Amino acid sequence: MLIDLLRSLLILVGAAFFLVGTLGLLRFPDAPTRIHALTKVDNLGLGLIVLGLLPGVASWPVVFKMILIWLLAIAAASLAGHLVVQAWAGSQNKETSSRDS
Amino acid sequence: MNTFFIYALTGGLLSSLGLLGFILHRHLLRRLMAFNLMGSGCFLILTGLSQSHQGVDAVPQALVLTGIVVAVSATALALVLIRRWYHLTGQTSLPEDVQSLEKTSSKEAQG
Amino acid sequence: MSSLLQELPQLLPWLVILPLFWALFSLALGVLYRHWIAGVFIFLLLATNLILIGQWLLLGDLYYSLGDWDVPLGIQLRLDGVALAMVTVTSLVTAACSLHASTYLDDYPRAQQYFWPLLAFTWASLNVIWLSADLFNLYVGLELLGLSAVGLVALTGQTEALGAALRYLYAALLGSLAYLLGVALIYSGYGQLDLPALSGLLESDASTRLALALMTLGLLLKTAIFPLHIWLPPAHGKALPPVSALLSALVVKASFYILVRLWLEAGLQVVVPSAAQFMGALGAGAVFWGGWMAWRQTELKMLVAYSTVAQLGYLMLIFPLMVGVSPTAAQLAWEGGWLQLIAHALAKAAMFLAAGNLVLAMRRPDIIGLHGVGRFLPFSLLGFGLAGVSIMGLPPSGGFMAKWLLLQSALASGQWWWLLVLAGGSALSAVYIFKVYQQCYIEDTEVDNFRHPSLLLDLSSITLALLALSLGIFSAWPQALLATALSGGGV
Amino acid sequence: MILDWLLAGALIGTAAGVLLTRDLYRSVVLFIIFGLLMALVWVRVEAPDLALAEAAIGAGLTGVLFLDALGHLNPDKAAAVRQKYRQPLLSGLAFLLALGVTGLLWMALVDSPQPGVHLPEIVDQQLLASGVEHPITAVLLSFRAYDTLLEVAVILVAVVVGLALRFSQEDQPAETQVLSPLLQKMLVWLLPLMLMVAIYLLWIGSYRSGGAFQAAAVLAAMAVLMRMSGTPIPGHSNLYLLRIGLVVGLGLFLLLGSVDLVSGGNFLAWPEGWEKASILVVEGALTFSLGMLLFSLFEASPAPKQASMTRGGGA
Repeated sequence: MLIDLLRSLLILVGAAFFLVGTLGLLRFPDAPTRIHALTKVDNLGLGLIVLGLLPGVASWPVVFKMILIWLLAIAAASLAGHLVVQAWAGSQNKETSSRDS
Repeated sequence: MNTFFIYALTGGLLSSLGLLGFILHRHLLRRLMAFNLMGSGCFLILTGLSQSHQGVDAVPQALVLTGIVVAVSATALALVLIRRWYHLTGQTSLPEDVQSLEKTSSKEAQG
Repeated sequence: MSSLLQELPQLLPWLVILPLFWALFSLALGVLYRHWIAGVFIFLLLATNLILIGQWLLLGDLYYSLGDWDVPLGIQLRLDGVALAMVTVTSLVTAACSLHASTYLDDYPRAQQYFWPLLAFTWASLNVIWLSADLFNLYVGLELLGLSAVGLVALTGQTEALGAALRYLYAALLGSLAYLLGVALIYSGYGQLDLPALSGLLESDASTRLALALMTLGLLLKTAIFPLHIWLPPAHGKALPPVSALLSALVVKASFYILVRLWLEAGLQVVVPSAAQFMGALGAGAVFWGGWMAWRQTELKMLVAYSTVAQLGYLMLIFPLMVGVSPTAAQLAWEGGWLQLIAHALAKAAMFLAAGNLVLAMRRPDIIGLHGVGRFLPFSLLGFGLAGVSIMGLPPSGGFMAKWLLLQSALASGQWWWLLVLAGGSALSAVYIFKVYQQCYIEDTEVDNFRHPSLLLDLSSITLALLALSLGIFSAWPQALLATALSGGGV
Repeated sequence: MILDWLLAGALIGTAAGVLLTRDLYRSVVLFIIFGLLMALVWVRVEAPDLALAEAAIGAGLTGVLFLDALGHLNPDKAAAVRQKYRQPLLSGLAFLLALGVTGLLWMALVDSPQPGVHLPEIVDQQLLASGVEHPITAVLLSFRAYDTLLEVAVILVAVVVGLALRFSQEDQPAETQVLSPLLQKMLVWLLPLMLMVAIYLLWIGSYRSGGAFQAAAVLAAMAVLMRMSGTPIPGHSNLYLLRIGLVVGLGLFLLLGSVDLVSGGNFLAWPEGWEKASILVVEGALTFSLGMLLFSLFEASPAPKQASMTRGGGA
């Protein structure tokens, strides 16, 4: 009984983190801050949801798959975030250089 | 009103939305996206409607898998032609659409 | 001899396997042995075709379920009289076009490399459509046909060809999606995709009627019938001559072939005579509009392309002449319609090849450049003329025989107004063909500054034109071939 | 139930967004979101194979193709905004037509008759004889193998036309390199994992949802990543090898399909007792060849006039 309570609590908190992440996406002014909000908070939310789902899973390989999915999600999010900000920075100093000259 | 039927209805709406976009837009990329939307709508009808009658059925799913792959190759072919067309003419829409564009803009200019 | 034919293993799938292998070989080996590969595979395909004709004469309609799975689950290939006629015409026309292309493409080194794989894929998809009786299989065949035809049109890479290819691609994609919507509705309603099995089951309720209407709309768009023909003239006018010959003769007919199978085989209960009359009206519109536009064209190949739009109108007359009429009238219309399709395929291919030779000779696309051709280029003009005889429907040609059958069927079923369409259409086609001839005999250049096309080019167009003429003279045999399709038995 | 209505609403909303937004870049991004939502819808329709395919090919590859095309078209803002719609009369007519089509379709959906033939039962009965446990792979590669054969030919045609147009004009190949050290380092870990996932997808195709097309999409994604990050793809520059690679999938499919035909049997009937092995061999060849085909759909796109879009920042 306690396990179920704990699991639903974890999933709820995870979902709340997703909410906060999207809120950050909407509220923050420019690209880097938005990306920072998104990647950090959503990964944590996903982690909590995965943690919440783990006890309910039957076989061990599926457990490892879930954790692998979480790790991959973190890697993909951080890599994409880095590239987006890099491209944004590239276009930023192009504008500043064109404005200065 | 089982779940499959809901998606069949959405498929119907999607197809006509795609048809609307296909006719309305002049930009070739937008018309291609409208075509893809219409294709997805069509696949939804095929799977949703047949599964709302007989439950989960492998045959329409295999047909839709073939359809998705055919749709992506048609899209890729269209994109190659569009880029080559843009490369040669600098236009992103077909000539007869451009002429009708000048007609409207000239009307706006006079009006 | 007949025992040898009987125990030969079923050759139906070879009609699709051989062109696919041809495409793979020519793609892998590139430009190296392209003529040899083409020669070998065309010979093999013609041989398979001949053996199949023999087998069909003995055994009647051939059925072949692929992978040993019977109909509701697997796909069944079917070869009846009409399919055999279409496969034979495809082999003849494509062989002639390949012969023509082998020398014509010497001026286009870049196009040579990818012309042969695309041609082989087109031939494979045509054979897929003639043989298949499965609705979704026909969809994949139509897509394969559409994409390879667009590839062939865009092969030269010039601006006009690309614009025409884009317009053609968008029309083809919209058409096949409308067709797919119809297939989706029919599969959900009847649970299976096989056409002969469905022909007994279709009753006219809202979803089946809409499915048939959507499929008809899609196929009309792909066959470029009158209001939906806008994409055809530039696509056929701006492509390479062997490509436009192939497109006008066969590719446009494939979707019409499916339309006739749908209407007159599967959907006979669902089809309403007033709908058939509407299809006939579309055909009449195509005949007159195509003829009028062809007459007003200044470029030779555009004139021939608009003549295709006109001639396709005749094919649409099958529907009103066969729905809700006496069996004898329906039989005449059935034979006349298919004969018109075959005669037009042969004659139009010959005309496009000849037009290509003339344009090649006078180095400019428009008709005025033909001045003095009559004296210096008799052979190319002969090809164009012989093909014109069949397009106009003058007595000895296959075109005439087809229009004569349609005429008799119209009289038998009392629908006299189609006579006006037949007569008016022939008159209009005579007008625009003689317009070309009128220019040829105007003499203003004394010296022969034409670039004489090689004999092979003219030979391929003249052989096709002679075939179209012989169709009229020996028309008894193809008529017997076509007649059985209705009764569905051997000779 | 509420989830389905919500998901359907989101799907229609994104689709409308794709068509209505003024900025082309935003509509391409919305199109990719639409693809992902479609993948979710396929999960709700209990079609896991389609969810995989839609996500990998529908949203992934098509999205990449559109973004790549968009990058080369560099739309001039002014034209994109003004000429979005045709004259009011035609758009009004088109709107009416769309409404009519929706009404007709919905009426047909409601009134569609109950089918006489029940294919799902027939598929289950024949499943054992097909040599594969997973029904969709059975339908794709044994009951309706003819469709799959033609479908591979369709992709090959698209690639051939891409190659024909690409080399018909002499222009330099498209360098869309993203030079960033993090990407290179990350790829050292990611690529082997993706290869393993592709092989895993191929293997489970016979008894669970997976199969040649999904595995090929993962392979193509790998190749696109390598292309973007500049790591050399083995045998990429050698056109001859490329052509052989394209041909091997369809060629092996045809060969194995006609083995039984030559020995007097039936075309596309896998040799007796060897069904599972031959299907796996064909799927393997298809995965390799399709991966290359899907990648060359991306690669074969003609190059832009000026230098390409993403030049990495001062990394």
